[in-house]
Amino acid sequence: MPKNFKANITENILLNEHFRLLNLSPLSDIIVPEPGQFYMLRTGDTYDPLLKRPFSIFRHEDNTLKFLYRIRGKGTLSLSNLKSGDIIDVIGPLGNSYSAPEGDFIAIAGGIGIASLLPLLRRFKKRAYLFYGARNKDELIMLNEARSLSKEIFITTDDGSEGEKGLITDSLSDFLNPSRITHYALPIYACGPTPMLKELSKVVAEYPSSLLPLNKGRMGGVKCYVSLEEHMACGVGACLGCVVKTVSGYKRVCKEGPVFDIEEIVWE
Amino acid sequence: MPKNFKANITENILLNEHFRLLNLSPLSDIIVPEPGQFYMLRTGDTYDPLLKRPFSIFRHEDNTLKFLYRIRGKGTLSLSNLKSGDIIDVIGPLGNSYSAPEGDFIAIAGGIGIASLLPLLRRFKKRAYLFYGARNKDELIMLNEARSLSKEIFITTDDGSEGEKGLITDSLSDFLNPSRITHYALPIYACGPTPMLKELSKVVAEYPSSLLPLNKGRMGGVKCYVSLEEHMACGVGACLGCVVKTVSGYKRVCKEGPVFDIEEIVWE
Amino acid sequence: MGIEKPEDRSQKSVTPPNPPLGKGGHGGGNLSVNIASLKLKNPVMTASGTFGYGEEYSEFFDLNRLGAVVVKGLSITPRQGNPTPRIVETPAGMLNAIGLQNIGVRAFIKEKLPFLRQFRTPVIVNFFGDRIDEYIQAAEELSNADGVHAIEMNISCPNKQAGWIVFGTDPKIMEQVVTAVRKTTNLPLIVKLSPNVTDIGLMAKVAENSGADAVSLINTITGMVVDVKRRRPVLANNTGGLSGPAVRPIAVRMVWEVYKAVKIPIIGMGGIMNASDALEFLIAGARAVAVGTANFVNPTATIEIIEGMERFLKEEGLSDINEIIGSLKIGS
Amino acid sequence: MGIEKPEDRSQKSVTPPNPPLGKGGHGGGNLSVNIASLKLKNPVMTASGTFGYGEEYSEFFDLNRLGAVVVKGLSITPRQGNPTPRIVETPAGMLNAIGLQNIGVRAFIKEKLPFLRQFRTPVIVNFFGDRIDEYIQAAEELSNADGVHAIEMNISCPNKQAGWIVFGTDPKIMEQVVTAVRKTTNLPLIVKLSPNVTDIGLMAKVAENSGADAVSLINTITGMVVDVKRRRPVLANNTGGLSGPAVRPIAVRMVWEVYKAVKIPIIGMGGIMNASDALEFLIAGARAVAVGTANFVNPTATIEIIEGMERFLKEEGLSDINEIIGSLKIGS
Ligand SMILES: Cc1cc2nc3c(=O)[nH]c(=O)nc-3n(C[C@H](O)[C@H](O)[C@H](O)COP(=O)(O)OP(=O)(O)OC[C@H]3O[C@@H](n4cnc5c(N)ncnc54)[C@H](O)[C@@H]3O)c2cc1C
Ligand SMILES: Cc1cc2nc3c(=O)[nH]c(=O)nc-3n(C[C@H](O)[C@H](O)[C@H](O)COP(=O)(O)OP(=O)(O)OC[C@H]3O[C@@H](n4cnc5c(N)ncnc54)[C@H](O)[C@@H]3O)c2cc1C
Ligand SMILES: Cc1cc2nc3c(=O)[nH]c(=O)nc-3n(C[C@H](O)[C@H](O)[C@H](O)COP(=O)(O)O)c2cc1C
Ligand SMILES: Cc1cc2nc3c(=O)[nH]c(=O)nc-3n(C[C@H](O)[C@H](O)[C@H](O)COP(=O)(O)O)c2cc1C
Ligand code: FES
Ligand code: FES
Repeated sequence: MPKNFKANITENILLNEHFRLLNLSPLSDIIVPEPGQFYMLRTGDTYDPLLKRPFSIFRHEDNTLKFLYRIRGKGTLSLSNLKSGDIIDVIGPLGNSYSAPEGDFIAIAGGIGIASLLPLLRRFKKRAYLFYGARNKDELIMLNEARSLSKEIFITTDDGSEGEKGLITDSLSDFLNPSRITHYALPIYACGPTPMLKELSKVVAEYPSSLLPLNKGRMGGVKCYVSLEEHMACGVGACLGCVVKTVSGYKRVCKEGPVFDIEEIVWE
Repeated sequence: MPKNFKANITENILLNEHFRLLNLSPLSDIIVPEPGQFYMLRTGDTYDPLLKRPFSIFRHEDNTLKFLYRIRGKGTLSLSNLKSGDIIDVIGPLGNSYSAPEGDFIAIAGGIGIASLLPLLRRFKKRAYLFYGARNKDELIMLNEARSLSKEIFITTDDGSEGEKGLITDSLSDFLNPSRITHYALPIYACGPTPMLKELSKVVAEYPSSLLPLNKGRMGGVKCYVSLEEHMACGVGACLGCVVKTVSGYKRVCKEGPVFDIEEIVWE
Repeated sequence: MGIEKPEDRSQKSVTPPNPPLGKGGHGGGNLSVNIASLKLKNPVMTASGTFGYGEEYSEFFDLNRLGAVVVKGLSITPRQGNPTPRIVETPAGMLNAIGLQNIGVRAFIKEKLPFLRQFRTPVIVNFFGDRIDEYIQAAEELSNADGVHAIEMNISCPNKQAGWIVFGTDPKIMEQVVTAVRKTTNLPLIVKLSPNVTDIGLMAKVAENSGADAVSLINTITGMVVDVKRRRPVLANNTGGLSGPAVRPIAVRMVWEVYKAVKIPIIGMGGIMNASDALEFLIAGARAVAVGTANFVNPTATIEIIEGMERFLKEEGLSDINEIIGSLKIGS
Repeated sequence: MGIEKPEDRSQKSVTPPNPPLGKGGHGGGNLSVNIASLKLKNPVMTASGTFGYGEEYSEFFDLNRLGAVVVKGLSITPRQGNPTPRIVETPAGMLNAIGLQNIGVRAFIKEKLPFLRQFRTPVIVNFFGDRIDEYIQAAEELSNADGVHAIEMNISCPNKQAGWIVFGTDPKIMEQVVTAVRKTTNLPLIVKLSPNVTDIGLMAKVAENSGADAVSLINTITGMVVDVKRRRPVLANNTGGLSGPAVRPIAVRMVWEVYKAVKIPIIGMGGIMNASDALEFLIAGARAVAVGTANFVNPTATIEIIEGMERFLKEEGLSDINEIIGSLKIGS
């Protein structure tokens, strides 16, 4: 089962102005993806755009691969123009995946980051405290499914059009308040824009390790995994284009990641 | 009424494996095209393919511009992927047109050259002796309409799958036989591949001018107009990319042409 | 921190030899820039060879809206140019080998210039020669013509060479020809640089030292496409010049290198398709831009670029396009 | 008429230092070519820096099928490379500024070479240094390693320079470094040329005269993309190297120029995406080709190119790929 294959587009559904759901039916046998893994998708037939684009697996069922994507630039625009019956080239599944949480856990999704986290929530139903933030109500895509899969959901929007107004990391800080001591022993899984993850690293680092039930000598003591984004060319570890600075040097987001222990990352 | 405008694709019909009919509904007022004129069509949204491609007007009715095209390479393939509702950029009508024949005339279409000649046949119904040649039966596109518009039709295919087997110019030579003296005073309008037109120039030149009713001192005496093809970049006369060698130097196919008096052309 | 701005990079002269050419944008922000003594109402011109002598595109928009019109390269005697095919499309670009077909300086002055004189837009005449005396003669006759506002020396055309001499790739030969032309003209003299060189900053410096008032870049990059079936180059001329979006990153880099090397204004070009592309060049240090291949794809590309610049100024809260010229911040 | 074929362009030696590496195509036609003493089962290799150390793409196809594997550029001491962003897409191309991140020659020999030794495919090791002695040291250690079949000197990387010295753009410095490396190795020595030069034929000639067994070209062309909103280059390194289909016409032209200038074999690359593109290079004079950016777009691009070459031979009724190398007909 080679990792590159052709797939038939069965649907490319417009969810709203910004988001689409792409359903692919692979034309050959594929490897079953794990939550957190991603695929490189070719977005058109010509050399402009040239490179494939990375997208997290959003769902795999009935031999269909589903991707939730946001139209951002040239590549995603080109992808959005493809229609049912078109064939595209795909590489995947790629990268590592979220490690399985032992009990309850915290999930933090910033915007389209929800696409990467929902497979985890689906696998471990009703075990996640989900923090879901977006610019506004319209951008809280797949909110119903997210809600139904979570143990508890905390919503924030930049403009307050749904949930709390403000930063997702602020509402996490509240939640991790030392008085609710059980919560901050929970592992955290996060996916979202880099500024959010950077902010998260501060929240995590701030927690006085002495307060933790089991201090494993970790910074702040909270176990936190983040899924990172970088510009990618190959997606398979060959070009060294997608590296991130870690405490042990540059690592490839597409190969050693996309999921990293937050402690490893050197934020710049 | 600027010559560049956007148009809505209303249909992009697959006629058979090789040919499509594109119907455009311009989004602003346009100039009415004459038979023999052409348009530059953008075939996609990205920079690959980059340049617009030239296509003869095949039909203009009910404020719809129709183009008959053959899928050849990257640009026409890209065009064939566009669908109803897509908007494309268009420049035209461009170039000169076929001069109006006074009475009956001869029309010579090689393959997709029929696209350029049909508007002439439609305007001067049942006045053309049409010579229509193609590789095989399947490539004799729009044969029924061509037949119905002609006074008489002569078909040749390379493989003999329809009409005579052989070259269109051979069957023209027969037709222009000195014993049928009225025929070779008729003006000729031709559109097709360059080798065919070059061959045509020989047929035309061979006719002994002494046999002609009215010898105007012309080479061979037969008035013959050919629509030429050249690689084009601008289509409007600015780049000098599309020139053809004439007895009075290089001329631009997109501006002084595409229709030229065959006597003018220096065949190479 | 931005690149240090050499002190006298601003225009050499502020007295235009021609009457002021109309106000800048309508968007409120100022779009006018100066190229030596030439005042342009906006920084957008056409690239030589892609706009004929202006007539063709005047069917599509009012030429008064352009910063300047740059016409097809002229030589003192007419040229018939190369056989066909002269053009071939490449990924996100095209090769051309027109072979400098042109009607000659005198026919231009007599037949084409009167048309261009109708507009309030400066006319920049691109010219070339096979020998230095041909350059001199062309420059002289153009300088005496009414309605030529600046001249642009094409020393970089890869299609035509005088024997083995390529004016634009050898610093010494370039110095000779620019110095010679400088002596024959009082018009603003723009030297158009070839990108087919190791060090374009050096070439720009030579042009500056030889008396150029401005440099323009890039001309096309020499390329070839092979017809695999026929085992022949697709172009009758074998090679041609690459232009279009494919070359843009190279062109932007070269403009930046030249900006660091010289004080005279730069006219940037190479693959500009829209306002954002044009702004890349201005930020990298170009005082004005020229639009070439984009005209073929979209006859009103220049106008859309001007409008896009106006919108950009508004969105960014800037009042003058000159604020962004050379504003590139490097390092971290 | 074709280009005149210099008399001793054919391989210098016919005795391979390694056992013969399997038969050519299955299509019947012979695909094998020789690069100096190196016998390749087909003319398709990977381009340095686009194929890691071979491990990643071995998940996608059998590396035994390749003409050769060329690995990511190595230096004697490991490098951590540039900060991010390191890549940005451009029209029909991409810029990269990886900054020559690599694990170093010794770690490569210890950790990566054993994996590559499993295959019957020659391994060509790309290497570089900041100073001549670093080149020498890397070449020496690589020459002593078991399983390195040829070495490719990267003197053309636009991202790293020793002070202001760019080895690959100054003929004198290039002569020094190539001569020095030539003395230290008996392996086939390939010199990889920079396209950022005025006269690539001259640079190839210098490489040949300094003892290179072959030249490879083109490396990437220096380019820049500006983030208009932030007024900064998109790449952390400011500039990067342009690769992909956008540069192909330039690369083909350069291969043809080099073919006219030297007798040693040429490895052509730059924007090769499919068999037809690869054939353009062979016809223009390349003895073999390398596939770079295409791997990213299509991990099995190399294999499809090999198969396409087999089909081409059959369709054209040719029995040997060597018949088409340098077969370009020019003029009319
Ligand atoms: C592991 C991973 C998983 C992802 N999963 C999803 C997902 O499930 N749904 C979704 O909508 N998006 C996802 N993204 C982001 C998605 O890849 C980008 O939105 C997309 O590549 C943008 O392409 P574009 O051409 O539309 O935008 P461009 O116009 O190219 O750029 C817009 C922005 O997208 C980013 N970008 C551009 N090219 C790349 C590239 N090759 N790699 C990474 N980022 C790039 C840049 O930051 C740029 O500012 C993921 C990214 C990564 C790395
Ligand atoms: C005035 C004129 C009218 C035409 N009318 C029609 C028509 O009504 N229907 C139709 O099917 N075709 C018509 N053509 C031909 C049509 O323009 C080409 O088939 C088309 O441009 C091929 O583009 P491509 O990208 O698919 O092919 P490519 O892969 O680019 O090339 C295939 C072949 O098409 C030719 N070609 C490529 N680009 C151009 C170009 N810019 N200009 C001219 N020829 C080119 C070349 O000879 C090439 O060998 C006309 C051409 C001209 C000049
Ligand atoms: C068809 C064509 C003809 C050209 N003719 C000339 C010319 O006569 N003189 C000149 O200096 N540059 C000429 N150029 C180069 C352009 O002026 C410009 O430098 C180049 O095309 C890069 O810009 P672009 O990518 O926007 O086209 C020509 C370019 C094209 C495409
Ligand atoms: C991401 C990347 C990394 C590269 N690293 C190297 C390198 O380490 N050494 C080298 O000589 N060339 C390097 N190159 C250049 C390629 O080997 C090749 O010369 C160039 O990309 C042109 O070929 P292409 O268009 O097929 O990619 C690199 C290219 C890319 C895209
Ligand atoms: S994208 Fe190439 S190494 Fe990660
Ligand atoms: S296509 Fe540009 S002049 Fe005819």
